[in-house]
Amino acid sequence: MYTYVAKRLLIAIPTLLIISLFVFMLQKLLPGDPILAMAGEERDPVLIAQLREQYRLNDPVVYQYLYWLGDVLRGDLGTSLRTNQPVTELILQKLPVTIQLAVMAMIFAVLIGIPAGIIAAVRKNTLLDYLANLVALSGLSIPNFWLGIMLILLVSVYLGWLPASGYYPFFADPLRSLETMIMPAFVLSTPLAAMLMRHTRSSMLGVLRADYIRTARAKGLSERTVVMEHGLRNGLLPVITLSALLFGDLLAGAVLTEQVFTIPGFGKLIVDAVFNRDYAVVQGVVLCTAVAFILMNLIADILYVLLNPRMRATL
Amino acid sequence: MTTLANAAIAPAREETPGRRAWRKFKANKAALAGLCIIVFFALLALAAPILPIADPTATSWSAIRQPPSAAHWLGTDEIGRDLLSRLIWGSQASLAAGIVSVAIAVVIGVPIGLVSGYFGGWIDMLISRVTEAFLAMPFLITAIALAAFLGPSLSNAMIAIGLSAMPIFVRLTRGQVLAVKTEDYVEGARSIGLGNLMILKRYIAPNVFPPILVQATLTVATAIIAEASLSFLGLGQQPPDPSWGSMLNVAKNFMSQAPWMAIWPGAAIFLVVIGFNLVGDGLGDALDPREP
Amino acid sequence: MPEQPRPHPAAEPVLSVRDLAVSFRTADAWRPVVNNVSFDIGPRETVAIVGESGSGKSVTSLAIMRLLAKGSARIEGEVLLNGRNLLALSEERMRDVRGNDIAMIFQEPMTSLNPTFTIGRQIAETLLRHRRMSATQAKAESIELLEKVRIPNARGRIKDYPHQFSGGMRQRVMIAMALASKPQLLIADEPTTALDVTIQGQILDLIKTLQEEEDMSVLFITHDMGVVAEIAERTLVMYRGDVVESGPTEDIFHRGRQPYTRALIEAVPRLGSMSGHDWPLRFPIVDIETGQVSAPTEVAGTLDAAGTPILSVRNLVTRFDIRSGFFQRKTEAVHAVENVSFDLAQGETLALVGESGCGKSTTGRSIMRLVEPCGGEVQLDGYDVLKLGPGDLRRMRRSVQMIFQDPFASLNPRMSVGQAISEPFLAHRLGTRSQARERTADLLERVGLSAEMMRRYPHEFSGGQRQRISIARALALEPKVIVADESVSALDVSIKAQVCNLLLDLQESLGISFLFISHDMAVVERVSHRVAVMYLGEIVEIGPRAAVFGNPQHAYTKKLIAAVPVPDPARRGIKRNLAVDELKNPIRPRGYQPPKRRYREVAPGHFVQEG
Amino acid sequence: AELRIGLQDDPDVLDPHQSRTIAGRIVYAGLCDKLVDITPELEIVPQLATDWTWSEDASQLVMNLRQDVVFHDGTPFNAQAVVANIERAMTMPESRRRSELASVDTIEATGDYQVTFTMTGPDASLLAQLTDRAGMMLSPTAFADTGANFGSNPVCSGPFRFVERVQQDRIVLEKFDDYWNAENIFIDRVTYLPIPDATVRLANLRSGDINMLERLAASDAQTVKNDANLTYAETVGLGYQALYVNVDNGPRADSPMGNDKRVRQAFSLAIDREAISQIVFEGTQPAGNQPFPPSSPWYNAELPVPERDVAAARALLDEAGLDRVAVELQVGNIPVQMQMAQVIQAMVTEAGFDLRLRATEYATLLSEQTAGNFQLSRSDWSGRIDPDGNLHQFVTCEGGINDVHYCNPEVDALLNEARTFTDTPARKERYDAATRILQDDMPIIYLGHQSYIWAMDDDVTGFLPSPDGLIRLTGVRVAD
Ligand SMILES: Nc1ncnc2c1ncn2[C@@H]1O[C@H](COP(=O)(O)OP(=O)(O)OP(=O)(O)O)[C@@H](O)[C@H]1O
Ligand SMILES: Nc1ncnc2c1ncn2[C@@H]1O[C@H](COP(=O)(O)OP(=O)(O)OP(=O)(O)O)[C@@H](O)[C@H]1O
Ligand SMILES: [Mg+2]
Ligand SMILES: [Mg+2]
Repeated sequence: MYTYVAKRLLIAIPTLLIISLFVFMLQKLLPGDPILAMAGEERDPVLIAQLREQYRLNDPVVYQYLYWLGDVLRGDLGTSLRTNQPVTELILQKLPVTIQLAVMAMIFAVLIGIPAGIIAAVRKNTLLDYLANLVALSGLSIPNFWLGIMLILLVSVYLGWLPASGYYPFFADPLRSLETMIMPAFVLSTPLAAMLMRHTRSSMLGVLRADYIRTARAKGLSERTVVMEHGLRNGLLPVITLSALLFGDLLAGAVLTEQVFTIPGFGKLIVDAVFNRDYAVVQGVVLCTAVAFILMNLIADILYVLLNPRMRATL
Repeated sequence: MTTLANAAIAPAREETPGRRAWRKFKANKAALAGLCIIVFFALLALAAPILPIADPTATSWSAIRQPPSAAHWLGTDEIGRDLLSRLIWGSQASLAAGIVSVAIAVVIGVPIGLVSGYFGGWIDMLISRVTEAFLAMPFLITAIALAAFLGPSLSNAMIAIGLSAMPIFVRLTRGQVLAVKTEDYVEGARSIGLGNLMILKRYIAPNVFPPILVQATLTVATAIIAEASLSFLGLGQQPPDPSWGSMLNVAKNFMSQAPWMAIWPGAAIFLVVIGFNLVGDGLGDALDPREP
Repeated sequence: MPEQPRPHPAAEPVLSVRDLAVSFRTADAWRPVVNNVSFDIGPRETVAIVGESGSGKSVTSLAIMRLLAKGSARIEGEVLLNGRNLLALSEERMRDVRGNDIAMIFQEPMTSLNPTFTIGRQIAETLLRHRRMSATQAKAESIELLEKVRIPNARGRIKDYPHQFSGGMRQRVMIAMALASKPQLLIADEPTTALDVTIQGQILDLIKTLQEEEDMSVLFITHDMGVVAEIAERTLVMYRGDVVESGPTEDIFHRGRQPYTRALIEAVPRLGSMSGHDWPLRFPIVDIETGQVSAPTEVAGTLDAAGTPILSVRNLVTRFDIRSGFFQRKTEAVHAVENVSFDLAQGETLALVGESGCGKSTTGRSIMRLVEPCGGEVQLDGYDVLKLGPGDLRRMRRSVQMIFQDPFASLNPRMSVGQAISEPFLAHRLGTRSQARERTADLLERVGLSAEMMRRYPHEFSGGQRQRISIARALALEPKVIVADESVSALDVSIKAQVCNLLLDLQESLGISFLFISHDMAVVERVSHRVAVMYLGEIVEIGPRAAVFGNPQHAYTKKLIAAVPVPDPARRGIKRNLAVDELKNPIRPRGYQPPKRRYREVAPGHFVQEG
Repeated sequence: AELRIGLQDDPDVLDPHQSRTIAGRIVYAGLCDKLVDITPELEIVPQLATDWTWSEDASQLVMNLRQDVVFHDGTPFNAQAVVANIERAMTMPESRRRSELASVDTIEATGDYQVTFTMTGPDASLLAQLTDRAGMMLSPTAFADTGANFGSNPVCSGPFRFVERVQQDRIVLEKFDDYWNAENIFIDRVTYLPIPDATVRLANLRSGDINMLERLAASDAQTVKNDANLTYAETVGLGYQALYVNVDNGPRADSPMGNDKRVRQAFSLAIDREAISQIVFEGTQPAGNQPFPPSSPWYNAELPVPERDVAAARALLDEAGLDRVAVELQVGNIPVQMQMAQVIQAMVTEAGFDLRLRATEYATLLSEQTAGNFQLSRSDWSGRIDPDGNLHQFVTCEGGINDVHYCNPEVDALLNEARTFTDTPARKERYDAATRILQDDMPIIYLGHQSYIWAMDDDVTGFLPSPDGLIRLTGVRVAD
């Protein structure tokens, strides 16, 4: 087990190096001069020259990359060009928000997508199946901002049940924090729920045909036990890997939802940073989400192996 | 002695695999409905130039953000253009974005996944690491960077979306290949002297595709919406030409004043997504000889 | 169907099936699959249902348990358990019957256990469900049950998962699970078909013993008349959904009236029936309509023992590394094939026998270089096989072909059989597509199928037909050698006979040499010229068929021969008392040097390993 | 009482010498006092300075300071502090105020509470510069301490002091009890919440989560006006909306638009500015044709906003010998900008222009514009209080942001001259003359002027809209 984890972490190093290269190249790929965007309306030439020097933009690209990598390895992600705040601090500030949002969204997605997938599989080609599909796919195709704004208008403005937007730190006031997070997490979860539903359905359809399901029925177990225990444990295996991928997307991909609900998370941070060409922030945050993503995948793989005794020997 | 052997078999059905799949597909009402939806929108897209509809870019200062009416069946947008016409013309860009990007993702991703899973070793190591790195990058960031790199145009946006969606197909395919390649029939294929290419093409590929089909039909939705994000960044369909995604983007600002602006393109995306998923399910069943 | 006298007129039957009929929904109509099946099972009685594949045996048993999908299957008639009609029960009540009054064991031990639950949990589940035990009680009881089915170290193993058990042990776990609630009736649906003979012997012994201990009735489903003779008091013969004959097993065996029954019985290979025959002998074939038995003919004159052998194997070694530890160092190796040498002459059949995991398949696969051997030499039709480059290797494969153990798994499910058979022909560029089609049609005819079946898919054929398709595919390249890896083991008797006959026909007409891999001694005796016995990767005895069977020298050879079921009802109740040992694994630490082996020549050409 | 204000963006670094966003300036209105302030009528009035005098030639400025002011950290405010601040703004490498103070040669403390600015040449616009960030006074102790990191904990002398900031979430200020004008401050706490989505910002106001918002979407103006529970406030800003025509910046200037002023005039004539104001901005943003809004004293009334005249435009094109003119317009990808661009596109098409739109995001637009990689570029200028700030650097040959590379010595002469006057009529004369020339050469096609729109719930009273778009909190009350 420990060696497995250690080995996986070792393998992650080349991945991280590739990611660092990607992240760095972003700066070179995107058009637009970061310094101009920073210099302000007047674009003072002295300031511009000074900024170029300060951010080593006059050095050859390779050196820029190596400098940056060296700093990163020393734990220094640089400072935001826009706010002068150290990127590490920025990340620590937003990480709890992002994680809370992602975890809650994932919980919603799992709570909606997996049962829907199971029902659709158990009742394949019945009205219930079509209905589950319809609802799930609408979750995928209704744009997040639309759903978000509709919910705000309905739940906050007309009904006054939940605050319209904003964020409250979880540990300061858990209840209030959850309250503000319910709507965004739900909105964020809808496309994930759809994907989980579709993949759960497809996987369960395969599993329910398996011999051991018949064995379980022959033991006189209730249909519930048969499907929910014998079927689900096996049917969920492929879904675990997928969930990790989706969770990874959540960390950085919640831009529109964060914007609509004004949640200070990673998604908006990254996109704002991209628009402002605040590369230190882009690089730092993407690197951070990449690490989180790799960790999630590791956890998913371990979970997969734990739930799949045939693989346990590899631990 | 053949009397015994023929005892337990179903009545002979003699038809080519293609015709057989089509027959099964036709019998599947849901799949057929899905196909009708897609064909309907595809026809709309193709017929847009000859349909008796308004010019999708013609503005009318006197008819701004009007609700549906006899003159404008679906209403008008923020500068008085006919939404019906824009919806129809927009289907060109949106369907293309959905289909072409997914096609790119599949056509590139699946073979890479096949090679990675089948050959293993350092090729697999390399591909897996790069794929993982790609996956770890936020989808939109990758798409933006690629689109910016390739230059702004609808076709480049499709390439960018396709490439960004590709890694997940690599990963999915690889996982499936690992399972399929231990099957006896793969060894059987080797034993009759087939080369790796043939084995990959004829024995592995057809048996890995069901989850890929599911993912592909889901990705159609992601791609249509991603096109909107890119066009919003000036990297996709350029104004004033419409796409459903960019129509939605604009509608976002008029959610309370002109809700219909969001509803039509939203509904169109929804229908197309449903269509593709139904067709995907039907196709999966129809192509599987084991399904009756 | 004539009414049969009951063997225990005094006792009320435990299960009484009356006019059971089952049909399945097809696209447009209900297709009847089982018609008017009626029978009784008395207390402590064992009733067997036999019949070829697809005759409706499983469907009958599933109908009794009401395990057929509701929407797609229709069940008519009556199933009375102690007088209570199961077909009229609510689903809720029926669940109380399943696993409690009636328990069931299935054919596929490999897939019938849930791979993600410990076996302890899977057994306890029944106890918790039907016997309302506490978790600790259930655990204790599970251990007891595992001990009852002779699982060594039961206490330690309840936390293990199915994949950690061998096939035979899994089947024993299934039995333990079935016994958990002390059912009145055990339905065993081909519980041994997938297992090798020695294990099959153990399982049959076990069921007999447990039946005595637990006072249960058994409904035993099989297609193997040898097994029927060993276990059943009464027998039903099913053919295409109908019970064509039923009665006490002795009657069926000795006085069977239906030609079909006779065909089944004739097809059973009997060990020792070959004494006096010098050459392989075809199985007798019974015409089902008339009941006429065609006299089996010998396959003479194929053997060209004098010429250079077509295949010559010297000191073949194949090992699989087991890696472990952080750096995946090779720490151990499976010595799957160790120092194996033999020759195969033109037109000869050499049988390779041995229990599961002893390295038979690996030997065959090494010869074809489907796995890379670690050492040795293989000369095949002039090729130095182990030294070929990729291109030559592919050409070499025209000379040697393989028929796989599991015909279903070895055919691509998404490829029509026509495509599958013409594939090698086209891959080696032997002709155009239309030539390939002609040839495929020809091959199908030759293996006893019809050319119209070309467009069908593997799952649309019966097991025997699939095996013929595999054979047709192997023949497509006109190979000189065919490695037949357990190619008849999974087939039911009548089909097994047909396939064997087919192989013999082909040998006679084409002069093909066979490396016939099997654990079924009776079949081996019938079809082979020479026999090699493998044990833990090594050949322990090799020699002419008559010598090995007539005068077995090695202890292991003797054990194999003893495990073969004897199709004689008179021997029912006799147990073999086979040791219930686990399969040994030829896993050795890295750097292990196998001992030098010496062989003693017992008779001309008959060698046995010493030591 | 607490006032919660919804901002459109998250301010950048909270150091007046480094910052460059409107959102930042709004926060400074609560946090930092300036030497001088402006009234809604754009009159310059005392704040930290009590009075000032210009030298004859507008090259020296003497200011007297308030004596009852302390910074939030207790540091007293005096001439030394002003000197330190101005020098910081002029010399700190990260400073973005350098160009605003470019004309200052030296600053000296000529008394405990008096400072003297000496200029390199005449520059009457300096006073106006000091009404904004260049004139904001930060605690010298604080910035001596934190240097360029001042923004993470800004210390000024305004009515509120800094409490905390969470990026993209909120900035919290608290009433400063030692404020010199504390009796006119009626709020205890201000929270600025960046809520980028206009619809959501309004929803928050309506659900009571905030009390006030800035930059209401024009499309929501009517809704707010109709809502009895909400108050609407609007004022025309100092800046302008314009199309920049590349006349001489690199090879892309070589186009009919770049080469021939008649084509530019035709383009301008083809645009219905009033219609744009109505369609895109619901009339909230007035049409315009000059760098100053028609309501401004600097507006040249002899050149009123022209009516659309397609025939005249056509005639001009014919005169130039052109049938149809193909031209590309780069425009920011903000929806409103896109909407405006598409409206323009529709309008000029009728006059014979084939206008292609290229949507880019702002960072790209900026660098393309600087690099001359554009034919027409659409961007806004936020505006300066002094007219010089809206004109000089854009059209003078050496102008710092003259991206179109327009160069006309006559205009240079007029605009430089205007700087030397401190009295309005004399300056206006120069500006009028320059405007006339620019209207003819038309390197920049002015379209209209931004307005600032606020919405607040009826708990908020006493708010005075100001053309610089700031939210001044003096006198504002929030009912509990
Ligand atoms: N679920 C089903 N739907 C339709 N037809 C079925 C189904 N299950 C079985 N059949 C058909 O019913 C017939 C009897 O099948 P059954 O499984 O009882 O055979 P069997 O005698 O058990 O054969 P085997 O020895 O191969 O197990 C076969 O023709 C089979 O194709
Ligand atoms: N690819 C492989 N990697 C590791 N071990 C293997 C591999 N293939 C076979 N083995 C091991 O080699 C030994 C011999 O296997 P083989 O398949 O040759 O047995 P067999 O005699 O054909 O048995 P069966 O009758 O069950 O088919 C077994 O212990 C098996 O576990
Ligand atoms: Mg069966
Ligand atoms: Mg084998």
